[in-house]
Amino acid sequence: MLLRHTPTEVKEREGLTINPAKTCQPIGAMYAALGIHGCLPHSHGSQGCCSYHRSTLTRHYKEPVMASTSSFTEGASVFGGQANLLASIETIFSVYDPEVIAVHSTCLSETIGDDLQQITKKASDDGKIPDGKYVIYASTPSFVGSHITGYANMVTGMAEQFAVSTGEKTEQINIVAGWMEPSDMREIKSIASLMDAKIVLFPDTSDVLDAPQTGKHEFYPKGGVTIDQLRSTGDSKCSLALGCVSAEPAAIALDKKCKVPFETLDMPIGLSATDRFIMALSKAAGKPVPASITAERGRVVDVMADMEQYFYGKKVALFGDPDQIMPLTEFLLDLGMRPTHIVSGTPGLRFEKRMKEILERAPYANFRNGAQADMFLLHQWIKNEPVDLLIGNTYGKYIARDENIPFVRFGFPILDRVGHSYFPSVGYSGAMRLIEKILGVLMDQQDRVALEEKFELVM
Amino acid sequence: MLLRHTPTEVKEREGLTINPAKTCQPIGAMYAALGIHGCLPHSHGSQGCCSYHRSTLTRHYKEPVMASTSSFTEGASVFGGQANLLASIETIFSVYDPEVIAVHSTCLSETIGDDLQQITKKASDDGKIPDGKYVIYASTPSFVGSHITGYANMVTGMAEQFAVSTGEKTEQINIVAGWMEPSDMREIKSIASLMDAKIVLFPDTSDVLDAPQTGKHEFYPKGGVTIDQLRSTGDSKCSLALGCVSAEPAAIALDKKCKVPFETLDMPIGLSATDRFIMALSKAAGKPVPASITAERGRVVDVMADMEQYFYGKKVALFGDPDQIMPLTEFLLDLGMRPTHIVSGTPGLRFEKRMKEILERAPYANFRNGAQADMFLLHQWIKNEPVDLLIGNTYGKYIARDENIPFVRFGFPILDRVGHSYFPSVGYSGAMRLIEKILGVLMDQQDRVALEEKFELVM
Amino acid sequence: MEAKVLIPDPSRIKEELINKYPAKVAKKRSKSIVINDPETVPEVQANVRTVPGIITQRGCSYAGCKGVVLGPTRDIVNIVHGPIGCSFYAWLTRRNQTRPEKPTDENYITYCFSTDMQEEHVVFGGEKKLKVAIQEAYDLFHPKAIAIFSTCPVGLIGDDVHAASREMKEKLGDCNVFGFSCEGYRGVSQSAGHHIANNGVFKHMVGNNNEPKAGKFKLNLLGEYNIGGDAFEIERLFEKCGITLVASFSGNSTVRAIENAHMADLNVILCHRSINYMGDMMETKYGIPWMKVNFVGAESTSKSLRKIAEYFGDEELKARVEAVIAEETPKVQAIIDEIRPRTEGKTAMLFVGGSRAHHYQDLFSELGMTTLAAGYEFAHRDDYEGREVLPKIKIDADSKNIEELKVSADPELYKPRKSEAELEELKARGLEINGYEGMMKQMQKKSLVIDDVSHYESEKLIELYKPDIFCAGIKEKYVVQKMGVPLKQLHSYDYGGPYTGYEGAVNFYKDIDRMVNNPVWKLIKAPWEKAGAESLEASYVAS
Amino acid sequence: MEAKVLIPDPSRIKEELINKYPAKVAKKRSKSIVINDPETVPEVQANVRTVPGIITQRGCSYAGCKGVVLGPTRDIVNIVHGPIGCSFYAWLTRRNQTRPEKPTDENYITYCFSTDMQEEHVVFGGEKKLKVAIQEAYDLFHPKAIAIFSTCPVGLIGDDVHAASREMKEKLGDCNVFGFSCEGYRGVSQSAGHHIANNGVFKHMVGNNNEPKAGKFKLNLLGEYNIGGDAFEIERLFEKCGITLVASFSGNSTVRAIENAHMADLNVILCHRSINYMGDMMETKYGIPWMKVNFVGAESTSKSLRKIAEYFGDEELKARVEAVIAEETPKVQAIIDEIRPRTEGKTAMLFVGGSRAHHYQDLFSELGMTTLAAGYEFAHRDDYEGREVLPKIKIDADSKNIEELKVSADPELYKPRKSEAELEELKARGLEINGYEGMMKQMQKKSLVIDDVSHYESEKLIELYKPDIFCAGIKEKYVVQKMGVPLKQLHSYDYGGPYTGYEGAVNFYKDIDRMVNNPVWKLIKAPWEKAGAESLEASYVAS
Repeated sequence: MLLRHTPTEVKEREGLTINPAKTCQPIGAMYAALGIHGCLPHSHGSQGCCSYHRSTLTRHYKEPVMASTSSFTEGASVFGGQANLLASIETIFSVYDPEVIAVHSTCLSETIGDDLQQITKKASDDGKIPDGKYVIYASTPSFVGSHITGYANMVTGMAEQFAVSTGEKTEQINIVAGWMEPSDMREIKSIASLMDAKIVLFPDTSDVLDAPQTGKHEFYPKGGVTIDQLRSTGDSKCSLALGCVSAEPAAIALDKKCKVPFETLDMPIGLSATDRFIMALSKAAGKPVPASITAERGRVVDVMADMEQYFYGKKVALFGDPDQIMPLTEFLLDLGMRPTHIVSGTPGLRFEKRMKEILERAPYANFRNGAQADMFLLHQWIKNEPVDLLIGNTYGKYIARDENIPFVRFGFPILDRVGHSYFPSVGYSGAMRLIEKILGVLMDQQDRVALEEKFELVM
Repeated sequence: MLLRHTPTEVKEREGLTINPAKTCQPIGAMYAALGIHGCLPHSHGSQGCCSYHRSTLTRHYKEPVMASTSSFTEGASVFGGQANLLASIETIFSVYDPEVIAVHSTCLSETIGDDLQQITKKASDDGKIPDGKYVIYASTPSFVGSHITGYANMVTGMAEQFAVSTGEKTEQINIVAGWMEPSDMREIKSIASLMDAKIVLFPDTSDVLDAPQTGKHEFYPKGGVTIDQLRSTGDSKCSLALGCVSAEPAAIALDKKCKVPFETLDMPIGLSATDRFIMALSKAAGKPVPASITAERGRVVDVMADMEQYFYGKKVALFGDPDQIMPLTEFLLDLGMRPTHIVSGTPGLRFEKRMKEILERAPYANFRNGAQADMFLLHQWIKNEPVDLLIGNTYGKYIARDENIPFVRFGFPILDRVGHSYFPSVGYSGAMRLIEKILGVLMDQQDRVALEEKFELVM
Repeated sequence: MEAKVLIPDPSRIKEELINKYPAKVAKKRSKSIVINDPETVPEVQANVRTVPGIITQRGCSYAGCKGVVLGPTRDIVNIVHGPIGCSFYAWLTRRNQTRPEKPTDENYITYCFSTDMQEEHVVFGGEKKLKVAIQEAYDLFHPKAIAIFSTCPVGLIGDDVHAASREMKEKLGDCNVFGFSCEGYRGVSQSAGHHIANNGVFKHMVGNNNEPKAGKFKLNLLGEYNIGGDAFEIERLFEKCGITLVASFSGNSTVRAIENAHMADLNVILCHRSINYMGDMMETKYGIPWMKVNFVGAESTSKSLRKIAEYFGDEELKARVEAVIAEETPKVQAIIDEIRPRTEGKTAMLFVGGSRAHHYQDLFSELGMTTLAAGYEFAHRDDYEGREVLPKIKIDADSKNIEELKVSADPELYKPRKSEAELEELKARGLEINGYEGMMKQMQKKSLVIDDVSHYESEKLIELYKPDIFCAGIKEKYVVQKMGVPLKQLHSYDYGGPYTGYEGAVNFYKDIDRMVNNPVWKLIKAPWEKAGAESLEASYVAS
Repeated sequence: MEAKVLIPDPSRIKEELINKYPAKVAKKRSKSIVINDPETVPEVQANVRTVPGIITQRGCSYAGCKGVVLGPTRDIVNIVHGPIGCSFYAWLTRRNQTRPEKPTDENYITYCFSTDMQEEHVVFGGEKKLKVAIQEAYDLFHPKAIAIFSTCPVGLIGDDVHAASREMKEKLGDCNVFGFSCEGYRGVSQSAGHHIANNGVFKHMVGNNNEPKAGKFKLNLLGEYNIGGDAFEIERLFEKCGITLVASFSGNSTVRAIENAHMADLNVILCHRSINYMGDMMETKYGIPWMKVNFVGAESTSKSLRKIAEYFGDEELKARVEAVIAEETPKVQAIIDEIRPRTEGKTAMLFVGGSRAHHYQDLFSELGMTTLAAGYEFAHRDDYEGREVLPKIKIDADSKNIEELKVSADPELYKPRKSEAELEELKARGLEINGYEGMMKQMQKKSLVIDDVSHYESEKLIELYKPDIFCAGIKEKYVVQKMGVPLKQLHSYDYGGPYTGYEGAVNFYKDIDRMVNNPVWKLIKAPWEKAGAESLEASYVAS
């Protein structure tokens, strides 16, 4: 047993988090910043943060993840990090020549009270920011929220610091991407294009974190939302925020700053959430839903109907990030499954409220988020009420192996398989992929444990 | 052991085929015919053939497979099937109202010597074929070749019986689809559209055998190549035949009948075969390869490079149909794998010759096709030299379980999983999917058999 | 049985079903579409040719012979003589489960054997290849029995599989080799193949093993093919009751068991259509009476167990059967009580097989569901109307071609298990010995009975009746589901089961509950396709 | 060592590496980029701050302390005191394998423990939460030891983890609780964390267990973290040779073993950088000499085993070591003979860690490959230039902040294992006792030595040298591979290994062969991107 010390009996903890279902803000900010074209994320803290975040993102994407650090030492920690950040800005523009540096803070710089707004203003005043180049920032203290919070904060920073309202509204629709894969962002754009909806998607890590092998390392790959696009978001007719936790704050910021009205939607994972997204996009764009999208939806429902017996009543444990867990839970219910145990380390009332709505269809479900809502607790719940399927990031493999549970990797980070960054989980195509994956592991398990006389050819 | 009686020692057989790696012609003809819009395939034989073919296709696609039968009884078998076919044509047009009936023969009607050309001519002469409606036919004796032969024969029939040369060549390129999935055909069309190449693809089972759930059964779903399109193939500037076994005969027929020059390519499965297809299509269309295709290719190579260690040197056993096996073998070699045992029940010199070329890079490989090249032999080979991976249709699961070999379902029929008809195996997207699938099963196996201290988080 | 739902006027519906057909076809079909009256039991045209061109559910004689009857027995090497397809399609697709006693016991159920006939054999004859194949199979496996199945070309080119089998049987010495002339064109459906199979099994196997079988209450299970493990559940109940199963025809069975079948004292028949020949022949030759039973449905199971106990007339057995019923039924009732509120009043249609369309009505009835229409794929009139109609059935050309074995009492082995008087007494007590009353007497008035339903008729029926569930086979499954109606496969059970006995009943209840109440059926329409979908123009209010 | 490949003019290259930097940065970096001369060994600026904004490979003190040194020991509950991230990122990512003797033995290596510090704790202090966490960990697991690791905010807000640990140790009674002030900002890299970890382990663990250890030749393995199972292979060889491993620091190790380490008679150091402090302190306190060894590379392994035997001076041991070498090396040679023709003449670069960039050069050399450039991520000058340079190293502000333990001979346990004379004799016989000659003396002339290489410099180096393989870590892996050059991870081994000893050498040879000769590198360019791709217009000839 890989997790041999996890007892079945659940005791409330207050001090200790074990096997967390979250990580810290800055990595989210770094990921979001990579979704701006020509951007170098910068970690204002000690070297370790940057190194850890780059490593984790690299393992998940198997792609270059470029980011710099203020390389705090003890001196900087005592006297403040301004000098380090100013020096960083200078070095970065001369050596790496980005369009924009996206600075995020860390628990270190937050604890000592560095004011990023003031420092970047000083950098600008001191002429350290070349003409036509930008430094944006987000405050992302590791001791608040989770990696999802950091993502939301950096995306909000993009909106706040770039969006400009010229007073002339355009036909453009902002789509604020919640934390999703490059493949998902590509799919969102593809759906909008099919619908002939003029959108700007931000951030956008497609063609950044799924760059082709060309024999050349493109320091700034072709993808990412451009600064011009970000500026134009202030004139857009509306925003659709895909995720009430990771995307909505940026939409609110745009509304506040530039009076861009917004609608918040669940991330379009699974059938119903995608339905709502398609409807909302169609309405926002004033364009009918094209037949090809309706047909794609119909193919998903077709498989759901044809394979319903394999889903129905199966108990599922899942863990991960709010904007993914919410629509996924709903999708499991649409599939006739029983989402039985759910944890997410990310705190938040908005999240809790929405989960409560969704779980009205699953009054039996255990759900907890925030403090001590960790994988240790999830594992204990599973020991108390076994499940047929586990869904979550790579760390779930330890529970899956110990408890012999079919396991679908979903969420962040996925460190031991490829595919997530290339094949979308959002939209109807993503729903089909989820169906294939879930069916695959359930059927593999059936094939594995079947008695010889019960081994099925046709399924 | 599910196949407990299979001995390790290989003895040559001459009379008995055990666990075949092929089936018979008519099912291929039925499948091909479903790729014409508004077509009802008709099986000229006893009811069992039609029932078996519909059942097998239905299990593979989990979709309606409509086809009719001449319902031979003993009388018809003795006195000839003309009356049955004439009656069928009459009934079909009045009850099912197709645009075209595509008749294929069976071992029964072939043995008694029914002449489909003559009978359909008689039906026409007798006024049993309504105006603007068609009856086409293909001779598909079950005792010659395999299901692949039947497919090729029906596709050839389409070309021969529909194509018209007006004398004015168009910019259109014919793409003759070898036996592939609806998802694959969709992908071929999508590639051509990206390249702005004007093509007609035939047959085309997309939007036929992957129809959406709409609450209504469309007897003739929206997809399929139209008769007008088929007629127009005679004026096309060239044909690209995707598969020297299942597609080339139709291209040859077009060349013969309408002087449409052709090029035969491997089915675009895997990197190198897709490269050649893209090059050939680009040249034929006179259009450059768009950057998006180059980038998609680059993403495939990227994953191949990043994950090379998991492929390299792994031994693979595979079985299936020639036009899929050939490029797949080449792809395995490109991945650094060792295609070790290969069988296909389909005979043919063209196939053997091309395999010989491909296997120059794998002089160690066991390959056999045609008579007694069955899964029993493959299993025996595996017992003699174990492999790390098995690729083939659903029937491979018995070997996979007995020998504990990771198993990727590929080919026809796949009776126990979904996905093949929705996600392509062709093109770069298909290559990515194959990579994900192969890696997935290899890594699952690694995770399963790893000692606890060797259980990897990152892979 | 009382109508739970209002059934539409069936005569109008019948009209709709046939009015698109050419006149000749309509006339023919109208005889196979009957409005039921359980009192009068109208005649149903059955076991006649399907109209060419009609999309039918039916298969062929080979399918009935090899696929249905011979396939399930685990230790026969079944070689299909013909082109590859026939053997390929029958390879493991029928879910005949089998459980050898020891892991090393013979079990060829996972294998597919074919002579893979090529053009040269069609031209020059395939007997030689067949004999080589038999020899190779023998050399590889040394099986107890090898059976040869003829596919369409075999009969036409004149290969004599029987002669070849005899020759090889002689040559091999310790292996029973026998052939079947079950070419696909024989008869009008699988039914011909059943008959041919019964004849062959009776001729070549039954009676070969005279070893006495221990046990007080010995019977054979006829027409139970152990699809989805059905036979396992019946075996479980027999064992609990102290009933000895001599041979099963042919699910989870062996050559030795079938050869020993004549040592039983009763044949119970499940699938009347496929195996009643065997019951009759064994009665004639060995004096073993047969009884129709039904282990599909909890009530039917109890009834069938009681009938068996009644037949043997042993008080201890009767008591044990009652104890088993008392033990098993409360669990079933608990599930029914939970599920029935969700299924009550719903409707079903069954068009499948040769017995299942009848048996499964019991399960639906237990769920409070009404059968609106039903019919068989390959049945004869007796399956609809009851065996009393047998003398009235006209033998047509297609039936005449199927051999009718001349069976007479075995000079040594014939031993009537019950005297004429005993049989009369049993009948008087309600035991239908050697009889079957058919489906229609148990179906409600005005329900539709349709033989060999066509695809067109199925679609129309669904359109007109909107049933909550439709039962048929794999070819119909996705067609019907496209219409938003769940289809339960009653050949393969949708890869579920078992559905026999008490455990099977529970499985079935749960499956039907799941199917008719699945959330997916409410998701078919996209929101933008629904009436009242909001207008496209959204209005946003800035905060 | 002779140059196998022509090395480009390094001075021009050095120029290229720094000419894009701002002047101050260029000046600083130029001191860390050195053209090697193994004879004169030029000075390398090392262990200095990374320029802010530079993309560096380096991590932090916490990573060195918790991640590298303490992480691998299986039965310590390592609680990270701070926000969640630090603990999350160090969770299982270093592949420190461990194999408990019994399946029920303590093993927390798969767990991640954190106090998950929130804003309120940053504002009001986190000691209370820490103590609750320690109590909860104790209640759940009853471990032998709990270690506390401070992350950045902890020092700044003034939480005293040492006081909290002492208090809880006292309270719990049977659990050793101790803390580390390894905040991420301490020092300039992981190196600070190693030192802090060594101090803590020495203070709180070593010497706690005076149980005598059986065995004639007892040693500790210092600086072997069992990544990919490296320690398993060394353990295998020790066992074969009859050498007793008292404690491993810290791969595949336990609390009890480390507490017992002072009972050994020799410390062998693998990773000089991370653990040499421990060697020195144990020598001073207990009189145990240390020796640098290297088990990476087949020849180095043989040499290291011989050195150990030489140290103990026992003829039987020497003979056994020779026998093991004689048994192991032919298998290795056979593989080398097969592979070397495919790797001979190829080139490598290594920029990684604090010892690996040195050790792995031996393996490349065995493959006939030349190291063009190498450098460490967090080393000090002695790792480059040899320990003789130690007195000359200036202590800067960053180093001064790391506690230097005052160690003196233990009044009871100090026992010099070798007399001064014996040590001198061993040195005279070539055993470098308490010494390490560094990397540069073993690298060829004109090769480049670069400390703390930056991303920019790496890319330039690849551009200019086009090496056949590049060795670094995960952050560099895909960057370098995007350039069409395979990158071998020498932290995680690309999830392969072990690479120590003889079996490890074979693993490495095969992996490098696979990487440099993989067909994929030839597939990078699409056919239409290749020079001479045919023109777009095709011409077809009708048949």
